[in-house]
Amino acid sequence: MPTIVVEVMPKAELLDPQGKAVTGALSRMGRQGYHEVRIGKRFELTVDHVDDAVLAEVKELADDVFSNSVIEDVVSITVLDNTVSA
Amino acid sequence: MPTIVVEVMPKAELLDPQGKAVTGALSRMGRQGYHEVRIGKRFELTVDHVDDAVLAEVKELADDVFSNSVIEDVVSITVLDNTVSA
Amino acid sequence: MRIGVVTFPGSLDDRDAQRAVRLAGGEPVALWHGSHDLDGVEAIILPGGFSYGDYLRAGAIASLSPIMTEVVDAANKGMPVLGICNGFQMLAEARLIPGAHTRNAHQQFIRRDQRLRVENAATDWTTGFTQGQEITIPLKNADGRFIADDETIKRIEGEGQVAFRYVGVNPNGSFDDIAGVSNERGNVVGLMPHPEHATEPGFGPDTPAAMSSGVDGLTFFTSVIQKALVK
Amino acid sequence: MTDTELTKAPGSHIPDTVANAAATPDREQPYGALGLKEDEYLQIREILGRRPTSGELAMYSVMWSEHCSYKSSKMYLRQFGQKVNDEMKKNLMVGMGENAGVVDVGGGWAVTFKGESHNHPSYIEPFQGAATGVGGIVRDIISMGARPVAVLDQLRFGAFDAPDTERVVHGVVSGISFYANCLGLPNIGGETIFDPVYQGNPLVNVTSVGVLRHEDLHLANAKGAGNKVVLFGARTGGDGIGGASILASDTFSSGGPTKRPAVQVGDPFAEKVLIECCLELFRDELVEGIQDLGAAGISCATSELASNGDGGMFIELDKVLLRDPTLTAEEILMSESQERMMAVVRPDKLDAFLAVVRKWDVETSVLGEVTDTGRLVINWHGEEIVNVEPRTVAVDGPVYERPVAYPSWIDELQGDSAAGLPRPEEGDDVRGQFLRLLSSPNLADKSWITNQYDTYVLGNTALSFPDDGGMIRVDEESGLGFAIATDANGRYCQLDPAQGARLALAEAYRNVAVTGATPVAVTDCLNFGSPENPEVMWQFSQTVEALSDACLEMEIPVTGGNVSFYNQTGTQPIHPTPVVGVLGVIDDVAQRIPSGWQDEGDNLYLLGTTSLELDGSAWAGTIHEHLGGRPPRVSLAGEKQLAALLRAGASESLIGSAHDLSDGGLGQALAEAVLRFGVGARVWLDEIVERDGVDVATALFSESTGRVIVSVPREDDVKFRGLCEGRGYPVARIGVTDKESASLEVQGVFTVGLEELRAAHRGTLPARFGATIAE
Ligand SMILES: Nc1ncnc2c1ncn2[C@@H]1O[C@H](COP(=O)(O)OP(=O)(O)O)[C@@H](O)[C@H]1O
Ligand SMILES: [Mg+2]
Repeated sequence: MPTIVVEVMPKAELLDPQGKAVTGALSRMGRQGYHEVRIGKRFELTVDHVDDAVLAEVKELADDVFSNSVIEDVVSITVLDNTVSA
Repeated sequence: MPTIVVEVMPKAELLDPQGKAVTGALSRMGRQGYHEVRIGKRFELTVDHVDDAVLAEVKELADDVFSNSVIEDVVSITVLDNTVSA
Repeated sequence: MRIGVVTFPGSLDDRDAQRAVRLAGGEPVALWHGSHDLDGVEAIILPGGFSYGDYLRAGAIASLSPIMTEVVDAANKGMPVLGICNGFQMLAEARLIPGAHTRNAHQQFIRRDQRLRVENAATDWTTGFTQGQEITIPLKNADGRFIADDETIKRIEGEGQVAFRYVGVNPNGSFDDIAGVSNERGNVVGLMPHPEHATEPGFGPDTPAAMSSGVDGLTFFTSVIQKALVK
Repeated sequence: MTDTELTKAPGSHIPDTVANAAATPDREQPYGALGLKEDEYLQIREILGRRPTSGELAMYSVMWSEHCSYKSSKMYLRQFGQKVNDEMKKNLMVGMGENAGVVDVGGGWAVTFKGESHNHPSYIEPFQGAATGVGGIVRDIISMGARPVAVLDQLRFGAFDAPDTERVVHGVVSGISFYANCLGLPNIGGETIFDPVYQGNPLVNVTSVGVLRHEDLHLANAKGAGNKVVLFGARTGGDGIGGASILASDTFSSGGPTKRPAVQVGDPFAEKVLIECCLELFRDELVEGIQDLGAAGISCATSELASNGDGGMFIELDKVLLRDPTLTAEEILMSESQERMMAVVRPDKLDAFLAVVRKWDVETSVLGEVTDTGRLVINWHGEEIVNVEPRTVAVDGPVYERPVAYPSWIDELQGDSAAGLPRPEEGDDVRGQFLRLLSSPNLADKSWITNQYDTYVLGNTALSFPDDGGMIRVDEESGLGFAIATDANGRYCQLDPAQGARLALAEAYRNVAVTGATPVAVTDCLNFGSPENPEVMWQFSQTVEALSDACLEMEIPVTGGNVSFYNQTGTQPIHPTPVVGVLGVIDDVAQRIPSGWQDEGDNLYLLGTTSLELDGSAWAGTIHEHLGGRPPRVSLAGEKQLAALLRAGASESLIGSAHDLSDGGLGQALAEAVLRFGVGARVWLDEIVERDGVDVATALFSESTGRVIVSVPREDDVKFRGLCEGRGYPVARIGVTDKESASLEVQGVFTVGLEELRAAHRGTLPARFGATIAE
């Protein structure tokens, strides 16, 4: 069955405490050159089939369910080639 | 500055309670055709520059820090075109 | 006995662990995450809390702290180490004990007075219990679900590394109702419930005898102290 | 024009300087979009003798908002400071007006406590709204020099069955759980109410309590010219820009996205580190004055610190560390990014200060210094963008005497008493109604919520839910501690706001008294509709007048509080909801009294008398969907007497348990006391029915005040009766505890087994919001 991947990131202008904690950890570990780490979510939806209607619905779900538009942005929606396992 | 994206998913054979809850929510909302939702993480690292050494280091960090191999898999490491904002 | 309690940024039950050590007759020593100095302690407690907000994975960032290099080293040489809740998660992230923790199966933070069965009364932290003894210890966590692959589970079950098991209710979906695990040698023990919160009459879990009178947790600390005395 | 246009439009990133403002007096400014009225804008121009710069306009607009300036409530709130006698001042180290009041509890210890609302953000984004609500009130407590030691949450949601309620409940509860648990603060009490009046406007109030040694007291003032002004904690970002003003000055019924402010995102880990860092700074005496950043961010902190100190301050705003480098000066002034503090530090202590802050990995920047110019001057890359007298921003904002009108509907509402509603007579009917009440959303067990809160952390929690009050040990040596309870009954307040306020105080007072503690101080969180509605303003004025009078009569001072207006859906205001918190002191927490019995064969006594008082009751609401009439009467002197009696009983250890009667009356209190430890009881109502002249249903469901059930061990019986008689408080023996029976038996009326009681009480919330694994 095909998989649709929805990716959600915290809004750039808002605090991302997770990313901040990881950025701090990298610098304490002496890893140079990482300016910022931001952490978002990756949703993998296994669906019956993919067509425009399904994609439109996923888009709607991405905005309403998978992300919270007050604090997050949906950055991408892609269809995974279902022959390749993720 | 370029951005490297690391994506981590819970191991397929493990229960992903968060994903399960979302799957349940979709079916309660009457959305058909979603067999499974799994939720992982997307890391965006803003770095000075990208070269093989940097990518090798990111690979190492992805395995040791960004994921825990007991429960998670690193599913991809990609470089974002830095002219396009994510 | 001098017992170190490590404070990480975001540690919460560190002073409670110190108090428990004191109530058990030991001398608590505050240790700092950013240092490499164990200050000559004879045992170490990694306390509960949300170190670094538990933002990456519970216990993950703390397990990379400078002091953890020393803790891992000392543990491998046989020093008793107790990881409570977040400390348990750090032990797993540092690979001192097998397995890992994920979000509670029901997705919520849960606080309850939890019945446990002591499955191994031979570790450094459990000798004061009898095998199979049932105790009540407060539990409070969001990422308390202990998991490991089948092979690991089989191994730790077989080798007696399952130190505690949930009784009655499995509060977080942990595999095999596992509440606490030790390393092979039995000096490193991690568990989700908080023994330090069942050490002082009046501030512990309720018992049939009186409210807040449960002190089953005290035995963790007296066990390790007793063992040091015998040595 | 929206607020972003204001800050980005004229001249984009080139800030509007003071010189520019003087040179272009006629430039149009979007004061309206910022929530300022025309006369307020003109007043600003008059104060400055020119038009404000856009930075100044940003500052005035947030600071003169209802939320920050208390412009509609100020003239009423004065009563709390005026109606005090010497007895009330005796233990007050810091009164109203500071971040939080401070009460001397003896032994060199002090306790500071305060409640605050985060209602509107919690509707938009329940999780973050509630979480940052915890964060904000906790910073108030830290800024007094105290270690926060507990929180309580008062929650009011829409109708239990309404579809949106689940979203709000899940978000709010997990937000509070997440933030407070992550801070390591035990949650020790609160309230949870469901009522359609809160549907589009839930109330999320959070109370926090802190403990300090007398010498650690810190105040928010900037004294000593030359002292450094330091901003530390989280970086400044685009969170909640304009939130303070837009949120608190208007309703957002269906007002489209333009009124949707960016909410703040909380980072409890950053706050936890900030707490430890501040406590170390206090311990090492490295700060002269300190202020938390909440609503109105840097605008508020700079202008308040300066006004409370020597009056002058110079700030270089471009030194602020940013999360988002594109923020404009105006946005930085208004940003409500969380987890930030501002301190005033002596130059010779700056290095030591910075060392502590570095130890905790807290980011810091020195923004400027205290001056003796009497002006707050803010520069942006060398150009002066603000030059104001700080008092005009922070203290001397507009004060309104809003029109007040007696509600047109209230006489009719009060005339519609519940006394005429049919009351059950047959045992089975009584039983049925008793169980319906016990399982009704408002009276059902709240452990679905409270199981998500840590109570153990810090190791000093002597009492928490489901007991009537929370109790925390302050001093491990002596056992000295405090108790706290918060209460409000919006239904009573809707019927009669003055009486509702007295009842809220009486109930919180009684809830503290039943723990064995002595009530000593009061905080409040006053949640109301729009102050521009004269009927709401009447409710508000009635509330404050009655509450301040009642506090004077009970001789406990109001040490601080919070006002939240504009709580309404469309034009429909919420019921007036003044949450009253009472703080008590107990010499040794070992003397605490739980709310249920644990032992066999204890005698059960009902203190106080019962009359037909069902107006506004849970019974009327649940069984008859009725709200009307007059709320119960209350004798404040009687409540004092009752509290003194309980204290005397506690100090002689005569009392096994004590549980106050409130919503749901005696029936509910008995059920809760049985369920507390799962120990049954046999109860008889004959004496009450006869002595008080009431029927059985009234005896069980009436909400008459001044009543408490206590359990007394047999051996203390004579002493206890003697105590009651000596003090002349009405008492009746109504039953005996009975472990064997495993039931609550009301003789001649009904019997309910423990399991059925438990199922009725505990099943309601999980059935609606999802099962939890606990039980
Ligand atoms: N949201 C909440 N947070 C914490 N405690 C709560 C909350 N809601 C209810 N409680 C607790 O549950 C118990 C019962 O609440 P309630 O019936 O309102 O008490 P009371 O009638 O004594 O004021 C109390 O201990 C109260 O503190
Ligand atoms: Mg009560």
